[in-house]
Amino acid sequence: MSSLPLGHLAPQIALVIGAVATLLTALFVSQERQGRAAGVALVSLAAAFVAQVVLLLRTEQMVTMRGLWALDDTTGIVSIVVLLVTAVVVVQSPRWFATDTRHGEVYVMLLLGAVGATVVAAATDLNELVVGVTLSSVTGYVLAAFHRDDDRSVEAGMKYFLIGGLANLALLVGVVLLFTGAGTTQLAGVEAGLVDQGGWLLVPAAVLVVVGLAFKAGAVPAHGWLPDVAQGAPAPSATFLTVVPKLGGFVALARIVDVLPDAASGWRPMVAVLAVVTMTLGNLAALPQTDVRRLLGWSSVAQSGYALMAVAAIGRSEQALPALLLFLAAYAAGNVACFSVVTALRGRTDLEDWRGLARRRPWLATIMTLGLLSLLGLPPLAGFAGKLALFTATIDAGLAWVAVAAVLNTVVSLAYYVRIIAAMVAPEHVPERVALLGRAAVAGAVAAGLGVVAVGLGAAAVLGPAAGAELLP
Amino acid sequence: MLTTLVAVPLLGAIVLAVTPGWPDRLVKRAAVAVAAVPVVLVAVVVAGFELDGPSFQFVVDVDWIPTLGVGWRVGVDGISLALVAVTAVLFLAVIAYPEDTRGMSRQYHGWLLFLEAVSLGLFVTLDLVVFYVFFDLSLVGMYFLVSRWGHQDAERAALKFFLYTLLGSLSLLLGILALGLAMDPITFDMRAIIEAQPLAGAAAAGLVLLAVLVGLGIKTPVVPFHTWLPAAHVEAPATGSAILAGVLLKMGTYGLIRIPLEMMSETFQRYAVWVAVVAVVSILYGALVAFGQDDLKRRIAYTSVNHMGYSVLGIAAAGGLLAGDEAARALALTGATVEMVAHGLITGSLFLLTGSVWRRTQEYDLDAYGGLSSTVPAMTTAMVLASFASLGLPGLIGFVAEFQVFVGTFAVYPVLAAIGLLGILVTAALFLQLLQRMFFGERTTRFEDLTDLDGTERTVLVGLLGLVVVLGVAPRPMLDLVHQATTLVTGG
Amino acid sequence: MTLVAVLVVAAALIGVGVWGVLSQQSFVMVMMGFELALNGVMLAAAGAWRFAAGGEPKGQVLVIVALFVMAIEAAIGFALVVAVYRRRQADTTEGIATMER
Amino acid sequence: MIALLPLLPAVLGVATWASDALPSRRRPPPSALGVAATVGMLLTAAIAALVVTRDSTAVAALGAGLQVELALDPTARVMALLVPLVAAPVVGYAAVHEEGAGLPRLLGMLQLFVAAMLLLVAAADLLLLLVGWELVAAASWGLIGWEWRDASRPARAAHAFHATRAGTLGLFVAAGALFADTGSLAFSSVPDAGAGTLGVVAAGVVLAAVSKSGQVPFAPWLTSAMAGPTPASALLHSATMVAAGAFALARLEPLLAPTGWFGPVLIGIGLTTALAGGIVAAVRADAKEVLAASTSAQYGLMLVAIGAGHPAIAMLHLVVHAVFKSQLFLSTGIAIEAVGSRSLGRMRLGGHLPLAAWVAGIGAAALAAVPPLGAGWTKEEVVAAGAASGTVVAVLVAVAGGLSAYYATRLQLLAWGGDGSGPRQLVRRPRRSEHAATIALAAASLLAGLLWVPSLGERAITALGGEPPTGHAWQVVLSLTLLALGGYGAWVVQQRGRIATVASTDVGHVADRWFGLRDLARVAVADPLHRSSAALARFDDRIVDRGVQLAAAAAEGASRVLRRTAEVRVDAVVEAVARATTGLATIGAGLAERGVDAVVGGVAVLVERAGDDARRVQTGLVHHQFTVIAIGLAVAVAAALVGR
Repeated sequence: MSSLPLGHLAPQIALVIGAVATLLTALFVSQERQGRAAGVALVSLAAAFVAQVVLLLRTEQMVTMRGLWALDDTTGIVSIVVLLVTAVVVVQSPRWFATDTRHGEVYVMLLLGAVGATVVAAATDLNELVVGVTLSSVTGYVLAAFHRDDDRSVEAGMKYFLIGGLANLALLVGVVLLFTGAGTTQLAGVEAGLVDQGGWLLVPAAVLVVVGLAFKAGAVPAHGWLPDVAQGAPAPSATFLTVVPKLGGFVALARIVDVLPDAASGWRPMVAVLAVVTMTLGNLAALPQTDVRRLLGWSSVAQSGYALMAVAAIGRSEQALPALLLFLAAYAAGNVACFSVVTALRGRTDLEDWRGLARRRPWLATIMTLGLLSLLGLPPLAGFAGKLALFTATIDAGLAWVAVAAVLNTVVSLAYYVRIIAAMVAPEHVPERVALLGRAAVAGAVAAGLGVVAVGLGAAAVLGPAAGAELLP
Repeated sequence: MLTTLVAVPLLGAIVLAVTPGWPDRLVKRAAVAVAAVPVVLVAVVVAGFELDGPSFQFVVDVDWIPTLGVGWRVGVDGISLALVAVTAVLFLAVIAYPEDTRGMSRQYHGWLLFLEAVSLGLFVTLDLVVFYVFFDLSLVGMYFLVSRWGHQDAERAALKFFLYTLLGSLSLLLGILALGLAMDPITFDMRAIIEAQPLAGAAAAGLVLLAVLVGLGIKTPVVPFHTWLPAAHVEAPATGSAILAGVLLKMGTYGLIRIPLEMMSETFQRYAVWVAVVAVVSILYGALVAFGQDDLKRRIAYTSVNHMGYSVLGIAAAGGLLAGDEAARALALTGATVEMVAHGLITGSLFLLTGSVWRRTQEYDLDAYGGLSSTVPAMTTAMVLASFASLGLPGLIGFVAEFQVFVGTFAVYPVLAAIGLLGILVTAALFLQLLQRMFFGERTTRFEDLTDLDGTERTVLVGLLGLVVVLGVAPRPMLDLVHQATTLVTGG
Repeated sequence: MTLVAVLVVAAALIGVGVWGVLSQQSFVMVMMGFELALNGVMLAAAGAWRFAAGGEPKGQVLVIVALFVMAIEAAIGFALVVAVYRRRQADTTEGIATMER
Repeated sequence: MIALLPLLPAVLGVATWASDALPSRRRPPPSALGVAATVGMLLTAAIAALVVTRDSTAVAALGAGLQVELALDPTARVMALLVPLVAAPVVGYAAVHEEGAGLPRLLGMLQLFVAAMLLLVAAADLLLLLVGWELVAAASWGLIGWEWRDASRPARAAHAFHATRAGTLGLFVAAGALFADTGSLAFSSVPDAGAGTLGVVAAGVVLAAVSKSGQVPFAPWLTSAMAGPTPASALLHSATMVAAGAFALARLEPLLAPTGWFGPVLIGIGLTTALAGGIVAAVRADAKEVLAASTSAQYGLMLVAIGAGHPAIAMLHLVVHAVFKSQLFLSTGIAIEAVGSRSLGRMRLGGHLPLAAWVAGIGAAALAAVPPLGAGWTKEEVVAAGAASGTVVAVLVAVAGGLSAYYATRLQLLAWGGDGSGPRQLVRRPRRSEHAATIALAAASLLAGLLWVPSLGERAITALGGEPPTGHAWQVVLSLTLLALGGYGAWVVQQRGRIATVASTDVGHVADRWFGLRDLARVAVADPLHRSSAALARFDDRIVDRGVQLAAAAAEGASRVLRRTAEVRVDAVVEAVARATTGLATIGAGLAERGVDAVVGGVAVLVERAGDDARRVQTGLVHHQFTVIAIGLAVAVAAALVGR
């Protein structure tokens, strides 16, 4: 028994300490100074970021913490994305929550949520996975319902909670089944322990675990919370919740299915089917939406479907993991760009209110357009690089039919993404004045917009390490 | 060199996008100046091009996404160089041509320059993924151009165009990925793929070819994938139509040469005859439907289907055999390429002319006109010349192309070539009738006081139609340039 | 006492709980369903630890984790119920369907 | 050197035309233009003479493995000299005859016309032949439609262009076949071609030539070409457009004869046209159209000679025909201007214009092939040539000769008859230069009479690379008898005052309309083309696009359904699907109407239905999510079990 190398958890530790500090700040500063908590949170995020980068560059990939923690580049990349997204949200939050009493706790929840996501992503032990999932879920419920005196906010939180409850239950049952079959909760052991197991156990176990994590990933069948949260939750929370939990969820999903015997458990076709259903449902449901935030919510359901393609290709194509990571990064950039613009526009959400926006707020309109086109997958933006890698991996894994479905879905999705763009550039009618949420919020949006372009052009920078990334154990 | 060719208009577009407050005339001047640069660069490249040199010249190769074998690879052979040249020229003409910019001169010229960068990039790149990137971006540029500066129902037409062609380009993407994945290690370098012919004899080769053909067929377009074309053309601003017909359609046929013909020659050869049949159908169908149109712009739009049909027919003939008849197949391919150049110049001029007509009369219905040639002699002369060029009169570039296509195809598919010939009969009929209805006969009182082409319009049209005549009378330099590539492609 | 017997009981508990979740309309009853099902999960985990995993300590951890999840969800759940009720006097799922468009 | 042959008139033509663009005060007067044009044509003739004597040729690589060649064989030499020599008086005449704004355009196009023809003549390969062929057609389009303000003229110009372009397709096919077989387009490579290829080439050339030379079934375009100004018609019928067909056949006959069917086919077509054209000419009431029909007939005789293996004779007939036909057109032009109408019924100008009448008489006599005019001799030679391939041919040719005698006499009597039944006074008296032009040409056809001198005639034929046919006395007797009969018949009818100035009888009507050939062209080609194109256009709008629109509609409908199912209790799913199908059904039912409406209609149905449904499903939302999760689990299990 070697001593625990705490250094490997430096980012998470930094975040937790930061959360405590933020909480104390929020407790002791006056209502109008709550914004300062954001500063504290940012500091801890920065510290965690530095630590994470160092870990990514300096240490070789391994399973640490006595088999609990995957210190591989997969964890590193995802954690970095999580930290960046959280930072943007934190930057945008102060003005938005200014009216809520004691909103300093928002930052605590954000930080802990980020920790939860990274734990989910790094978990190589089913127990730890459940802990991480619970942590990120619980913080999520709070963030969604934070506007305690707003119908939609609490409603979104409640729905999120109820669906999450059932999904986590499914996950737990699945975990127990796996434990029953394999006799251990360590993924490495699970792989070894399940070889002699028959289908009677494997199939339900695989199904339950996948469906349980589908809740985190925002995929069918546990996708129902996404549109409501996107529409009802406070805009910054929506930004956070539509992205960060997903990042962890998909990596965890990849880690688990990777150790499941795919022939016996049939998880690959299952995931493929879920992928197709998810993207189709998301796109078709998004088509007729007239509420921009809800539309984006459905679109992020569809995006989960695309990401599942990579999961389905895990183990069949060495392109799959890099594709997943690149696509997640691209999705994060695009989605955050869109939501941060919505936030910067004080949550303007009815499509009618977006008509002629390009004349009044050309820069925000441009960022929104970039974000949407990136989600659509148009070159040279992030989304294109992501989809390119995805299609490559899927075809490489012999799942060409999924790729074809994705293509058709992309065409459908164009219809609603363009509706927003068309509304913004509509020449005839120009709104008299468009209120903004202050410089910080705009800055956040701009950062996200740059991210969209950077990930697209610098796809190599993401794919480079991603290609070397391993999926431990 | 080629990279600057792409970069200059792109930078121009960006500058125009981020610098508000310029007066419109200054914006126009700047745009024209920027658009003139590629023309000069192309001239330099043509001058430095060695006819007996390697297939691709002026090659630059930089990695972009090395793990996927994607890189910024540029280079030109005779075929692409010809297309690059016509693209540069046409964009200069279009940007210089007057158009109602609805008070958004900056954005309008910005998008045009963006489109120019994209089109040039597509023709010079040697990387399939980058090819696809530009293929897609061309849609974006054209979407904004049509939806913001188009006519009444532009929004819908633009969306239809975008949806339809995006479907095409994505289906193309699947094919491209299959090609790249078949390489080991995975790469999208055109030269490598042409060298390796990765899918030769593979089981899925047929499906891949189908995906690629559908993608390119929608863009070209060939019957029955052409239905987006008339809608887009009718609603687009005239300059947009000129670009759409003059440059964007060529992306389809150019891709047809690069990917199926060069990279999957063995598979393509098996199905070439069907491609040829589709081409002949497009030729006749396009001509007949065009003849049935009473709307000036729709009529010209459908002739594009007909002319692209010639090009596709030539390409199919070139790929129809793996060996034998090299001379004839090279001739057919040269013809197909020249047809692209010719169609670019001719249809570009025709659409610009329709723009001049529209700005003066807001009327596309042919029956509304008549006897114009007394009021607008210059416009008449230009229209007559362009029409005769389009119906393939010898001494004009259109004939050079069509003659080579048919004579070359005859060696491979004599019957199809003979049937396709009927197309040039219908084209003649529809253009002569067009001239007759607009410019001859009784003069309609409605357009008594029509003003003739102004100085700019004259200069631009003289430039374009001048090329049509010069290249028609003395095609040798162009033919030698194109032939350098086509002989290599057809193994002649 | 065999693994099967334990699992059967656990399955029964889970089934009852899920049935409650699906059938009941009141938040509180739905949450009770969760709790019940989680009890089943814990029982199954314990049984698996004892019979299948041969006393592997991680089994105990799993039981504790389930307990922890149960507790946290109950806490946050009731907080939300209170919030919803304060805001709109709704204590059943029918009450929260304003956003569905 | 030889390149100058087409180049010079082309440059002159462009220059003349361009003078139209000059400001009015700096614009040269018509007379100057006319003189310049005439001189230009004579210069061209001089160059032609030089080329012929020097026997210069030129070869140029066109790139892409194609090369073009200019060279003159004996046949072409004659044409090269003939074209500019005939053109010279015609352009001079045009300058004074057609005053008005468009004159520079007219003269310019006439010279371009000549240039195109000379290119065609000098061509030594199919590509250049094709180029010249099309350019000639284009020039004639411009000339026939010269007076574009009258809408009918551009239409007739288009008729001519289409008719001849249909033939041009033949040249395309010929070129394609030759290149596919021998890899070259030069005439010289035809002998290397296989039998099959040779057949295709021959067929293509024949098709092209027949259409160009106004033979059956393409003949009617010639008469509609009469819409053009008189000088244009004169040139078009004598030495340029129409001549191209016969010339091409004559030049290629040695190469194509081996097919075997080449000769008989030409004889057949030629005789048919000679007789049919003769009858048409005999009943037409429009002076110019009489001449047009006679042109078809005369070219029919040339085809017979070529088919019989005597291209040399055909060329000689072409030459003399060019001379007298151009003169006849110019004379008729004088008559038309004098009475301001083209109808033969209103002329009878002998009293007013005796000189013109006499000059026209010479032309008419030549048309009737009266000895001792050159035309007479060449016709006799044609008869003799025809006899070689069958007595019946000779007889029919003789009959055709009789017909020509009839219509020539009829024309002369009606147009220039001496009795006082003519108009009171003339609309416009002819100018001196117009007389000069006609007289010059008439003198030329008189001069051609020298061909009757045996040694000269024989030498002419041998000079053209042919050998004289062996004629028999009976042929001469027969044809001269028929000739006399024809002329006398016309005279008699006229004496009885029953000579038709309008087609009176039914036969007349039928003949007047080219025996229904023109209607045939309309019914069989033009109308179907228009109808099918219109129908296709509708089809394209309504049906082809339908697939896309339906797909769009389906996606839209499905989206609404699925949006419900995502948030609806399960039984609602069933209803929703049902609704979707009904919705799509209504769209399908809307196939007749425009697709847009269909989409809107279908969507409308769905929206409305979905609306009240939305109210019904507001209850227990979260439970729908639970249900969805349960369904999802089931689906997942199924997928897993099926997939593994």
